[in-house]
Amino acid sequence: MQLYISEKNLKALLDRLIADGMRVVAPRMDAGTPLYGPLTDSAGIVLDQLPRRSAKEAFFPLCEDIMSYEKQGRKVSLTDIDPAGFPETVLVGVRPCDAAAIPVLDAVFSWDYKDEFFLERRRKTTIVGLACTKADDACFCTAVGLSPANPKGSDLFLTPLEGGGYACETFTEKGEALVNANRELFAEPNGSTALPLAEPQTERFDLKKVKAWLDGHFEDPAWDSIAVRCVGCGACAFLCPACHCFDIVDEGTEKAGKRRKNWDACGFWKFTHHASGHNPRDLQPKRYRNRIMHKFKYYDDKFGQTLCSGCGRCIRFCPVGIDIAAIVSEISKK
Amino acid sequence: MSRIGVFICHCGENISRTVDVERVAAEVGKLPGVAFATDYKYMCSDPGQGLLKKAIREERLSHVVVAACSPRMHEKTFRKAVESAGLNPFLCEMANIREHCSWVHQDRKEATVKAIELVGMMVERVKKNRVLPTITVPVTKRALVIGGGIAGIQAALDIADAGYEVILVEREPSIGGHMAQLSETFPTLDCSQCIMTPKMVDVANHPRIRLYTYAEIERVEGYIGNFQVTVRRKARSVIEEKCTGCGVCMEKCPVKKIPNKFDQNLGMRPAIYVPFPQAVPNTPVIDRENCIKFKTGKCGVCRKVCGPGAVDYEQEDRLIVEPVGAIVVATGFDLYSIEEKPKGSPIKGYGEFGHGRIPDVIDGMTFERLASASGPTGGKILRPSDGREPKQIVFIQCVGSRAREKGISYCSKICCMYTAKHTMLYHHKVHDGQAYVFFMDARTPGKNYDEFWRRSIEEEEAVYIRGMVSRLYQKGDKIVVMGSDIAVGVQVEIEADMVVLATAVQPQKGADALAQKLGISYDKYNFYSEAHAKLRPVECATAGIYLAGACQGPKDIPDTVSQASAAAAKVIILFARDQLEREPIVARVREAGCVGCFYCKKVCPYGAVEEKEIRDRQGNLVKVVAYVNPGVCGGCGTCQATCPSKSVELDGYTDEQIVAMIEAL
Amino acid sequence: MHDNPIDTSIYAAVTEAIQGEARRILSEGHVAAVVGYAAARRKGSAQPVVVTRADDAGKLIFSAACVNNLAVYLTKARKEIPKSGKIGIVVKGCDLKALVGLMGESQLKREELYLIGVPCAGVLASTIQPDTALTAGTIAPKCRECDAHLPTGCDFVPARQPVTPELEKHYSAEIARLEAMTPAERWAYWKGQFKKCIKCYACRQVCPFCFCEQCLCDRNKPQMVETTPRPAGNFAWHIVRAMHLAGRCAGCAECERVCPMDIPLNLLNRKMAKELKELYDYEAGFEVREKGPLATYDEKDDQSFIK
Amino acid sequence: MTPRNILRYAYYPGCSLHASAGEYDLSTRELFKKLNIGLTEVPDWFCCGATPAHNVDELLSLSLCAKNLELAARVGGDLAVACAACFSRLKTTQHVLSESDVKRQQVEKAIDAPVPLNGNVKHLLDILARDLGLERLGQAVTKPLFGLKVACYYGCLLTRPPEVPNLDCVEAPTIMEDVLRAIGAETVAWSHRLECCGANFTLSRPGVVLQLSHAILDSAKAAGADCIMVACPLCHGNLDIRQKEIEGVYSTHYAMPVFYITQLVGLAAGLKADKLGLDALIVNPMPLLKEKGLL
Amino acid sequence: MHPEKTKHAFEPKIIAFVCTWCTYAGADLAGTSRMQYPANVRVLKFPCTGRIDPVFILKAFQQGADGVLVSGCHPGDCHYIAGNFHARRRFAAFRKLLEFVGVDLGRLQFSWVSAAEGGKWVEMVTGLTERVRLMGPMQEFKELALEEQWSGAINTPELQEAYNSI
Repeated sequence: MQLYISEKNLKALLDRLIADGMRVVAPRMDAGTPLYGPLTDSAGIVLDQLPRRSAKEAFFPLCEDIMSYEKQGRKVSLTDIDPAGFPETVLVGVRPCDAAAIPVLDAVFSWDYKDEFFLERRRKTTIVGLACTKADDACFCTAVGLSPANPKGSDLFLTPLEGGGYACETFTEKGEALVNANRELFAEPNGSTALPLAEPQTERFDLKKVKAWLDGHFEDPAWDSIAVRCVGCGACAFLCPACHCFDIVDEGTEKAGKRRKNWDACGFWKFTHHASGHNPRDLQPKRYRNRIMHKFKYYDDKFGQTLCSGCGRCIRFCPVGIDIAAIVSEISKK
Repeated sequence: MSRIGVFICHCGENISRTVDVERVAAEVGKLPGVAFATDYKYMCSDPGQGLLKKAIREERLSHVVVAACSPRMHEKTFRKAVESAGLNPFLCEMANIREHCSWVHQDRKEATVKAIELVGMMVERVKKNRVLPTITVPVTKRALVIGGGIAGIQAALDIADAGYEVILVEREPSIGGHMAQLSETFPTLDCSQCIMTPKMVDVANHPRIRLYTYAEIERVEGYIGNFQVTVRRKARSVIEEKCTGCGVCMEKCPVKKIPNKFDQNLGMRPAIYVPFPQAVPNTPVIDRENCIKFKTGKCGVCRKVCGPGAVDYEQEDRLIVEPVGAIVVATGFDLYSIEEKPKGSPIKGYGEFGHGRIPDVIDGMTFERLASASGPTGGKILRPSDGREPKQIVFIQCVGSRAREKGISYCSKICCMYTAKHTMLYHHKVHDGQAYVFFMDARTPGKNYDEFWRRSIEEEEAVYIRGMVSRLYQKGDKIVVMGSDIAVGVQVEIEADMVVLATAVQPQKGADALAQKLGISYDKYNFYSEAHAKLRPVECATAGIYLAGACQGPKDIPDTVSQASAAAAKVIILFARDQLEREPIVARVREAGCVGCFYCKKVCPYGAVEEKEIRDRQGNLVKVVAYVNPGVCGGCGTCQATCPSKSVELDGYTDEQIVAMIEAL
Repeated sequence: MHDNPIDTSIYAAVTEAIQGEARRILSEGHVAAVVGYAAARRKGSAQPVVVTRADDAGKLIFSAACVNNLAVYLTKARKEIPKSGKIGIVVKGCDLKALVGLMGESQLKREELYLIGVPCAGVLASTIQPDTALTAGTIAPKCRECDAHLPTGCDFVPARQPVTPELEKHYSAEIARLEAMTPAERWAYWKGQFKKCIKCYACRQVCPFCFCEQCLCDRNKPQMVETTPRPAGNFAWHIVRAMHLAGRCAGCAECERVCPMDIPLNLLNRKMAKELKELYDYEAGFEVREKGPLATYDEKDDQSFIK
Repeated sequence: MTPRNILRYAYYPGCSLHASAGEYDLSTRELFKKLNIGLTEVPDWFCCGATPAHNVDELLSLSLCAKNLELAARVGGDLAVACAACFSRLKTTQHVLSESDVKRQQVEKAIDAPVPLNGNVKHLLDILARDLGLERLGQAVTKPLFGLKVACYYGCLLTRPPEVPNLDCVEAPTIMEDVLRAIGAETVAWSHRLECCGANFTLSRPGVVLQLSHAILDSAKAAGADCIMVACPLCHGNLDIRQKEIEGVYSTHYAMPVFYITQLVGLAAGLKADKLGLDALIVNPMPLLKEKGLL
Repeated sequence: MHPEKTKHAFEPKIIAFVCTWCTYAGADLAGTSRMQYPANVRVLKFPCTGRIDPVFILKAFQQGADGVLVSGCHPGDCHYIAGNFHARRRFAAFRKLLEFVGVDLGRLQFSWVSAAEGGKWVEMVTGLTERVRLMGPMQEFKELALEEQWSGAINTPELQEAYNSI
């Protein structure tokens, strides 16, 4: 279904959804930083820049409770968190790189263990994607086979048009349902041309060659020179739309507390630190190697997909300028 | 899972009157980990302790909380009881529901709720308590005594007589200190040298005392029972082992006119000298600053005349390391001088007395030397300026002492008595002379002291004028003393021939530097601080270091000797054991986490933190970490609060224990 | 006014000098390695690099994109760079203060370092594209109040004098603005900022003074600080962090630069520095001092806040 | 602070210098001109209240001085004071008001202006010995006072009470002797340098004054002094003007000239007698100065 | 016999961190002297104020304390020579930090209470309790503890209710 929606009507749509009790999540400014978050009205939406954190947190929160406990006398009562309580959500203004990563995550969260916390949110969320008209030299979606107009992962996809408004295309039933319920806000396509799309400057990686090299180079001096500068923070993993490692911690007191699921990052020293004190990934190069391996080899081995959508966040915000695009490009040339 | 036993004490009715103890026991019994909870009339009584021990055995208790009075009262009692029942004493904690609850609140409901919470906190705390083994440290049964005055001599003799070795270190060439300088002593007027010199000889002859004179403390390391003391033996230029003390060198020395400090610079001595004839050891020292040989390279007479060949111009300072288990500090005092003090000094001089520029204004110690039969005048009271006998003499008390505006607020304690003594000595020696004493108060607490003072007035005709002197000035060969007599309310002017100032008692110069070497604390005047003003007056806060004599505060001879013997007794008590036991509330370093920033070392008040190298199996240095010496650690925990990674933990007050209590709130 | 360019023309000569000196000390065997900056793929960008061969000295650069404080690589927490032998390091004046602090905290020895100081007119702010020109508007906030454009006490400093225009001070103004607020307003401000925190610990990992091998906040027995990136745990973390840096932080502002959530972390550090200066007349980073202000005391310290 | 190289002061002469001690004022102005030290007389200054006011009404005495301080602050620079009594009152006011907020508020209300508590109030001695410095003072000497034996008389106010003037050591000051040595004079060691001349009683109980001043003159003479030097018009009044009377009462003879410090320093700096008001002294100094070849 | 106690709508939770040698003993003295003070305070004993980590104060507020009292030996009286001097600096800095992040310092009291000052202990505890009572509960940390990231929030009615009840 191909339609047109004006900017005004898009906002009207969001306000209507909010009024109907739907949770509308979209990029907005949060204490000076563009972040996804629930809107209270359409006015706060920010569509001209890539949010700092990816859209994955709408399905895989950086922190969520999964169980609570309480002791009364000698009795301990446990309460599971029921995912049924998650609210129906429309996720708006998701860039192709963010949206494309979500179906990639489906694979791991519904593999041998079905993660209802992820899956229930997934079921209850409609994703409205948005094509990119701007890119910087950290963007590399095209290098991993995506593009600024790729609707992968979107239920409904918007493309900004010359003269304002958006071309609007539905890709799933959820997308169609959203349109149909608000059909009067949409019009037939008016024949305007799309705004020029962004042109990320990196060349396309030969992902087969990359994987082939990774297959044979678990041990390689290159890792040292790549990651000697890595300081071991979690910025890359936490900003990444596809990284999905988490840690489960119990927090609270002797009397009551919560079991919580938090984002984790393979760059952290503690990530593979054993109780014995031994750490198989004792230095940063081994940890960084895991990041590359996981994205371009292990995930491919297991699910046939690449765990990177080229959003460039890890490049922009690496404290020490580690550039995954440069590294993978280098590997692909080996 | 812990099996905690909780025992709630009624304390007769002291607790149960305000706190519903049964309810506390019932509520606390429900807490996770509590296996047994009960209340009892008097937990500290024999049956109460019996109940505790029985429950530990029968209920197989792992930890114990006693909710009763303040732990300051009975923690030791209950820990002992717990220990006798086979548990580690540090698995027992007390909740204070008396001083902190039942006695300070009246509302029964509120007090009961509070008591339940207080006990709950201790239950959570005790769960995190660990078994702490008692710490033992070996004891080196040798003592160091610093200072060879009467205090040091007494302490050294007492310790040595008890059978332990003593190292006695004295800065001057001879032991004897100030007491050796005195003429006669109050309140008996017996000759100081007569009672002092035998003790000095005892020291010299004692098989267990090793005497280092002309020596100073260079460095002190270690801790109670295990000190390593480095002593600097200054170059004497005379080999003690060879010298027979014949004195020929002193006779032949061409330099004769060096003011002798022992005689308050009134008498003269040669460049090679013993400070006074009865010196111990009777071995001369070459004063290198005044010796022609050292100044010009010519001379060398003393070496030529020395039969045994004891003179050694090449001798150098020697550093000797002595292991000791205890240290007695007996560095004594010095007299305040009225000279102009450097700008910015908290202690001021006396411009109104001419800053000490009038030659016949002398201090008490100089008067002692004048009065001493072995002194520079052979016991005659003569003016330093012209050698005439003073017919009018004025004594001024409290010069510097009790004078806040001069920077010293304390009473020097001995001046009232020695001034009374001086008036008597003066009257005995100058029959037609008149002594005046300006005084603020006469402080004479001591056996036979007031009688002595009264005698100086009633029998020896000293005129006591209550009031201070405002100014002194030289007028011709007289000294005009302007003062006030506040008893009569008139101004007084006396034209005196000599003025004697009872100047304040101060710690020895360099007392602060020595304290820093020893790691002991001192007050703003540099007097050393005792651990407790009343109950631990001879101990320092630093374990294993004891104080004797005027280095701790002004003292007369009897007090000094008493304290010296007390310090010796403390040392002997310490040496009576082969090992020291101490409460294991000490800090421990978790080496895995320590990065060696040594913040702990920087803040440790005890100097207990050392640097320790961690090496791998090949011997390569992995890192340098902190190590807390359990013998030295005082257990304050400042290190832990300061450590950024909490890699040092104070046993008994670990983060886990404290957080458990906070979380129990 | 914000477009006023800042003269970075000396950086080319500085680059050349760094290369020459690095080549010399590597080839003469003075040092085992030189930690410096090298150009990276993105236009105008730079990243830390470790050069061990004299032939590679040509890789070293200095530009307005050389934002990192390389001192972090010399701490014991960073085991990636072997600490055997003498190490050369390229330092800006601000970075040098951190090295000075680390020496005072027994983490580094001066004699094991070869310091190549950089005359610096300023570097770019964190959110600015690396190829942007340095102007009054794009300069990093810390550079606005820099008092160490020319590092002192280095083994080598290229003889160039940076031109440094007077800029409006950022942190002092921000501190004053916050101090003028009510406690409730300040709380709301910091809550808004800390709420964003994702506990990526980039702030900790780049901080030269967070050299603990095991951070207090990583411990769970007891858990002193909630590790979860919820507002409560975030608040606690940032308070503990600021407290641990009080009296040590000399303001390299790396924490703030790397924060992907734009939390003004250096503001806390500067506030603490200001307070310690007022209370104890202490400023970090100027000389190697054995004891920082919180590792020592004076009997006459202010205690007006204690009853 | 006045910069060290260019010395400029606000100048508070005080009542005496405009009356009985005109020669002190004259010699001060001439000397400072000679030494290139700027003096700007405080416009509208009035009496500091010494010596009776502070014994009668504390608030009044503080307010008088506070107002003068406030007037002086408008001129700017440190305040130069010649009279020891004015100096003492002005310094005491600063001290008292900085110690007590209550009194400060009362005084500020009374004079309707803030009191400048931090402004430096300096006695001429301080300016000569420290601000100008003994070295530069020495360089300004063209006619050293060789052979003149002077008894330096401080009186009671220049150094007392201990916490207020901070001019020199309370009990054993040397600043006057330092200045005199710098200009070549000899100083004698004597006992009554710091005794009171009795100025407070000069009108009410002249007998006391005679007794005290007699002791001072006696002591100076016994110490072998040719003359006395003072830095206070009140002391001068008692020692110089009353000298004849004392000689009469105590049947003795001194003929001991009493100079102001500025007169002696001015003499050494080459100023003529008429510029120093030497003729205004009651005990004629000319025979002495002629004898020593200083004219 | 016992005077009727005023009932208050809000009873603050006060935590006191005290050293064992001076303030704990001072509090004991208040007890042996049968002085009276509000029952809101819970005392945690430390060997020395030097052992008191600022994190404990933070933790206390996070665990629901409405006011915190830190008290030790007077300067110069420290049983451990200098622990309280170190603590004094540490807390001078820490309170400035808390103030800067918006904690009202009225809730945090530091004092020196010696073993002889039972009366002063009572004064400190009573003063802080009354002051905090007027200030009301320490909402800031309590709210913070309940706040979730938006993405982790759930809206089951039961949980909402449970949260509201806390």
